[in-house]
Amino acid sequence: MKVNEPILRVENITKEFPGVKALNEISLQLEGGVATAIIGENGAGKSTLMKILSGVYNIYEGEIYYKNELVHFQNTTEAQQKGVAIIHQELNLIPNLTISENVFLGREPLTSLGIIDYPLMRKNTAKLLERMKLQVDPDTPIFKLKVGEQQLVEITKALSLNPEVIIMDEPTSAISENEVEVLFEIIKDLKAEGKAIVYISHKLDELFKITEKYVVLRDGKFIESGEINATTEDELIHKMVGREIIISRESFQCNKKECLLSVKNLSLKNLLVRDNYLLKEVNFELFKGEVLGLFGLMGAGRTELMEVLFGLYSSRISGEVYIKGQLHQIKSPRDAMDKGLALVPENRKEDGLVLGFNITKNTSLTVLDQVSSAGFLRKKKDNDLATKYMESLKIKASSPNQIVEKLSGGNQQKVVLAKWFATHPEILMLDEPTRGIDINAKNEIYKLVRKQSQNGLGVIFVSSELPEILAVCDRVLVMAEGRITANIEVTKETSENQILKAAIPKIIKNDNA
Amino acid sequence: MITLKKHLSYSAKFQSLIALFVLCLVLSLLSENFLTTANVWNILRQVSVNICLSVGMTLVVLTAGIDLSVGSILALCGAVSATLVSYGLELEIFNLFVGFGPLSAIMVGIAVGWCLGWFNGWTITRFKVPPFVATLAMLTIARGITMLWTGGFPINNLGKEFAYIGTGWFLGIPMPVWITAIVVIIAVILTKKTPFGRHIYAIGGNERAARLSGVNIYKVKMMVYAIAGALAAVGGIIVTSRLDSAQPNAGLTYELDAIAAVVIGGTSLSGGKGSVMGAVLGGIIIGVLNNGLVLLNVSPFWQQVVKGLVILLAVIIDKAKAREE
Amino acid sequence: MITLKKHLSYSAKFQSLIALFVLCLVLSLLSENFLTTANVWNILRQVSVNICLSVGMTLVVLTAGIDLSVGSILALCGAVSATLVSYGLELEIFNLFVGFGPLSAIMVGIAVGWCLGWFNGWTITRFKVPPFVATLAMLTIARGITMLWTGGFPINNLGKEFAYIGTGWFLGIPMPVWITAIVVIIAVILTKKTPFGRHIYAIGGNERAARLSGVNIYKVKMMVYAIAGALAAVGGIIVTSRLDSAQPNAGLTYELDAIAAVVIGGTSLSGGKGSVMGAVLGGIIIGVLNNGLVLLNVSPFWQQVVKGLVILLAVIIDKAKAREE
Amino acid sequence: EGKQEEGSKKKVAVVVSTLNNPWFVVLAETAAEEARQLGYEVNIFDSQNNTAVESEHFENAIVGGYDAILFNPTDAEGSVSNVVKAVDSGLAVFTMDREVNSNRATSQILSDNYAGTVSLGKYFVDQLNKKGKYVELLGLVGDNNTWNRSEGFHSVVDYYPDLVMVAQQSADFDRNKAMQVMESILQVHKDIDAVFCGNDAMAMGAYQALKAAGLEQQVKVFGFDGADNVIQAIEDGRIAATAMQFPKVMAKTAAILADKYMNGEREFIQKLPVDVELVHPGNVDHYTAYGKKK
Ligand SMILES: Nc1ncnc2c1ncn2[C@@H]1O[C@H](COP(=O)(O)OP(=O)(O)OP(=O)(O)O)[C@@H](O)[C@H]1O
Ligand SMILES: Nc1ncnc2c1ncn2[C@@H]1O[C@H](COP(=O)(O)OP(=O)(O)OP(=O)(O)O)[C@@H](O)[C@H]1O
Ligand SMILES: [Mg+2]
Ligand SMILES: [Mg+2]
Repeated sequence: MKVNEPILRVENITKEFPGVKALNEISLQLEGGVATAIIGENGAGKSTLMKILSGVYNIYEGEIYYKNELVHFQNTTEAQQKGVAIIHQELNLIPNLTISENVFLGREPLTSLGIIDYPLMRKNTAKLLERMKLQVDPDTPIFKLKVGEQQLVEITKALSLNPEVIIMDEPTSAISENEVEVLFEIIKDLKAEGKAIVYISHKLDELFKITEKYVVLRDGKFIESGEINATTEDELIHKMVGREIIISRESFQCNKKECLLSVKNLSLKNLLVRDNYLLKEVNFELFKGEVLGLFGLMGAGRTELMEVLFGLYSSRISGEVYIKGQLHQIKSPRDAMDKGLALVPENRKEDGLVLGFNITKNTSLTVLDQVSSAGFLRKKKDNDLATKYMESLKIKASSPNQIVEKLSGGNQQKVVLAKWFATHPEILMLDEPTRGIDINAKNEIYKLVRKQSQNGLGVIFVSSELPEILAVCDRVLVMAEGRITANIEVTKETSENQILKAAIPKIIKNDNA
Repeated sequence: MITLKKHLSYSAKFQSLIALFVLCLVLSLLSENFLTTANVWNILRQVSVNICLSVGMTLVVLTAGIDLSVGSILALCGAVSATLVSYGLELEIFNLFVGFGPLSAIMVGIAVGWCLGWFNGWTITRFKVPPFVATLAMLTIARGITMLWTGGFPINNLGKEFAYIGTGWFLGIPMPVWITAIVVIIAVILTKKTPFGRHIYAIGGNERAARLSGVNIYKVKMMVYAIAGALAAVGGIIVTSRLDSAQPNAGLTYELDAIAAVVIGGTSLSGGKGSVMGAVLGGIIIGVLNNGLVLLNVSPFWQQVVKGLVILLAVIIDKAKAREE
Repeated sequence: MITLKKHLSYSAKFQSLIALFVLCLVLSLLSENFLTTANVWNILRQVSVNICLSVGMTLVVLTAGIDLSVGSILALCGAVSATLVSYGLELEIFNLFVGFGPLSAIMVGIAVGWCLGWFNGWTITRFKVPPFVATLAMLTIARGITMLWTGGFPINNLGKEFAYIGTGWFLGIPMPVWITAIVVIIAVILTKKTPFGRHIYAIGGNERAARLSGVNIYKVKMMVYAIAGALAAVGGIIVTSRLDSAQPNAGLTYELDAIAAVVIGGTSLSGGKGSVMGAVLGGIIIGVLNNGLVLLNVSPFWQQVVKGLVILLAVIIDKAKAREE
Repeated sequence: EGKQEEGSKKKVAVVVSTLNNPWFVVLAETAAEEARQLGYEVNIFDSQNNTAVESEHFENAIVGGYDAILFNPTDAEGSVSNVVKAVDSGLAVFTMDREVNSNRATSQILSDNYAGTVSLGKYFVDQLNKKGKYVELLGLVGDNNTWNRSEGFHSVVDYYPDLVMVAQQSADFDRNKAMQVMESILQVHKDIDAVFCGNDAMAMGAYQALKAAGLEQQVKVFGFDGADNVIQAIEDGRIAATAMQFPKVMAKTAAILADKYMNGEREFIQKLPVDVELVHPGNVDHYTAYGKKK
């Protein structure tokens, strides 16, 4: 049933940015009814290539043929009209506009009076959301949605163009299992309709589920391509990284003597709904040298829990937090830091980084006293700190002075990690730390986390990916609807279902609050 | 939940309503002359000009821009219309004389405003000049041209018809109020119901995203500044007609009042958030305040102090209200 | 590579250098009196006040704020120092009289400026009042208080020592220039070399991230507005001392000049990007322009037009320059 | 007479073109004070040199139930509509200092800026012995008093070809601006003999600049208004001369006429000129700030 004629053909694409050759003589072709996986490490050039294909960058060398016709998209609109749609790696939504307004932005349906036909727009959006199995009102403003929900809206928006070529740049980085399933269903449909799909993800297992072909990029160069089921995960990793790496869970024992953190009956009011709680009577303990996993479906309340512990919403909480045995009121992030806490937030662009700063300034922002003496900043100390972490975390950038906005998604995430490792915390809270990070870097982070924990660091590791939970954690807490629903010791025998079961909310509510 | 969200954004939109209400309540208790129909019309007539400017300013601010030139454009366009209506236009080169009726003179005035605003938009989009600088430059330039045009002297005796715009009544409502009402209604529809309007919000909310969604940022911005200019001209014509005289230094520092109205109305200067109605309320608050302080016979020096404090208070109340929800 | 980046950020920081250079070149060709030492000191003396304000404004703008109250604070603090130095302070209640020497009077003036600025910061951080509104309120309030304090009359005959600050020379350099130079140097070190400065940029760049990185946003903001207030006071004292008289209407619309200097200097009003040196250059550009137009005896009518056009041109050149790199 | 029992007090509004200049503060406050003396409830309105603001004040005054307006107009023509509005709604309007080109005003107490500058111009000419270079500092370019004064001055001075105006700049009636403009002008013309300023604030500013340049002896400074520190300055020879208008006299007269009106009188002289007197070292001891010594 597959119609294997190339819809889009790319020849010798080269793209340079000041200081980096992001793409170097890349050629590939996309066939209808086929999902092609583009894989590569952070900074390999995947997003850049996709931005060229979708008209975001219109300055490049090389040719693009759309259905054997030479094209050079000047802007995204041209690409869309041709039939190339992209789901960007970073969200591109207008916070204060509603879902339907965002989905149809720039293509609003009009009534005979020349004003927007809201009923129609709403109806169409609702249909699309239906297809995405996303139960929210089309009139909800975007800023009220969680990261995951926003990602789904992005996908909806791309589909609403019903394009011939659909580029998905890490669409699953922010959404959890069941949404992924929905997405895969949709991709299958699209393939059946003979559309060409580009699928970028660092979650290799997904590629084997949903794609037929793969293309490997490394340092902006084309490495090789082929049939996905003619290869294995390890081979792919090898091709991406250029060397062997083994992801193994060596068994480790942390002796639960010293209790670093103990939370008693912690509750958090919901601002938006009277006597509704985002967190309800949360109780748990974190021990010295322990890596505590925190699993849950999207919207379980994990981020809120982390943020509360880090001193946000201090006015809306009840319950006690004991750090090393004594009771503490944590009023602000500063407070939390002084007490040895660190939080790598879920949303690196909004909460993690000052995008206009370079790597150096972002890294030292948490520890300016460390890099200054006599009250004055010391440039050398500042740079050394950054360079040190760029090496240890393998951050790919032209120099410590590179503006983080210009870094690839994954490298940005590493900078966030760097600035928190720099504070030498006793309790490290990681909210989805491996989101958008390549397999190699993930492994680095796992190793780092383990190493730090061996030296007595207590880690809370929030993740929506069971494999990595099982890979790094000694123990896993499962959350659903703001409650802790399970507390499971991780051993060789621990099964994914066991954890998943606890994560499923008891009563499936239809509103998202 | 959904209704709640609606409610939230609603009360956010009409933030300053409470403040206004409280203000009026207090004033009507303190002075029996405040809540008279005469005074209500009086206030509305007085705020009409500022509201015209504020509406234009809202559009600009929603795109995360700013327009400091409205005051000067107001003066220039007022002067142009006045000259045309009272002297007509003389083109030496073709030794040709063109007479103007009030309406055509007004049209020209508004056209001039549109063009000046368009020029603002052009420098801002074409040369990436920060709106603050571009419009600040226009502030000086337009004022200078006004001086050159008028030689520093007012232009007077503009005739009955022209005066009607500013001083006349229609169906028991003052003309300026009519004009402003129409402007506001159009602006509300424009911002809330048309793609153009949504694009304004989109640009202010996330310019990059708007561009990637295929919004023609340049066109929208040009339009917005042009409209602001045209509305400034409308204001200028109202002022001129009310005084039956075009003052070369009319509209000095009006830009501040206009921006104040916009911000008090809950529109954020970083763009994307806010509404035309908000600006209207903001404008009315300022007008009511000015009027009230006079009725209460507060001495001019104290007036400034009180005015500042009240505005501060008004906004604080709103914020508190907004937060508690 | 790195050198290139350095070069870029450098030329970005000193954007307006080219514009200034061109301007000076043209003027020195048009008037032989322009490039004389006398006139250079003259220009520097004249821009000193605006630069004091601009430096404070830069800090505020870097945090994505704005301060409209500097002009009024300038007037009030000038008046306060002047009264103290010429009349001293009389406290009826304790029937007690305190005399002030110039220095102590100045100290008090600056302290007042600091407190007013601190109040701005307080309303902005504590009550989440938008900076524009908070400082606009302060603009009216401080002006009102000045009028009440002086009764609308200037305060004259402030004595030799006090006059020295504004009119004296030290090591062949005018005092106002010394003062401004010191202010600028401190500000540069503060912004570039201290954690506080880094925090200012961080807040402007991404407030949430800064907060989550343990930056005490409130403290930093309060400080910034307080500093702006104190520097306004310094400006006020310079003006007062130069005129040997405190004018109740001093500093009207100075806030616009200050912001203009900041923005022409390449600092973005959305915060996080820019530099003190930029503002200094911006201030000098404006000063040179004013001076040049008078030297060339351009008619007052044309001056405004020319001024506007030149500023526009200056920024356009920079932008073009910046883009091509 | 003019005394009413509390509560039913009649109300008088003092609408003044600006309070950013001490001269007008005196005008406004004297008028207000006098009216209070006569037993009226008084309020001062500041038009901020803006005729639109002025018309708002008039509307508010009409609504606020005032009975008379002591009025210092922002503009001879622009203020006409305001006067008419007020008179039509039964208020009495007495203008002070500046004229309104309308016969509807109840009475106008005027000081003739033009005539004042003419006499000042004459004095200027023979102080310079009909020859020399001078600089003129104008007031606000958009203000018609600026031009009245300038024209009055030039109507005399321009008859003398040897009196050359080397620079004419605006300093917005502002002391600081005047100083800065003067400083810059002195960069080009160090050899001037005199400066004519549109008001006393600018005169003092110009003097400050000359002093800084060490030219205060050589250059004669002429002002206009009769502000206190200028009278002082003329006494100790820093300023050459100024034209004294009599704000206090005008204000008092206006208040008294208003009181007459309240007590039923309706016949008033349309225009009541209060002439502007030249103040120079020769006669300065007869004068004090804003008026004559008693
Ligand atoms: N606008 C830009 N200016 C300068 N360099 C850039 C810019 N955008 C990307 N780069 C550089 O180009 C290279 C490729 O970036 P790209 O975002 O395509 O990587 P990626 O494959 O998408 O990585 P990730 O998997 O982390 O998203 C990186 O080295 C990045 O630093
Ligand atoms: N601004 C908001 N508007 C509406 N609901 C919200 C908002 N913020 C949080 N919530 C609700 O609070 C709960 C917790 O959300 P949160 O994102 O912390 O969960 P999470 O497990 O961290 O999800 P994710 O896996 O996306 O991080 C969810 O039910 C979410 O819908
Ligand atoms: Mg990418
Ligand atoms: Mg989360």
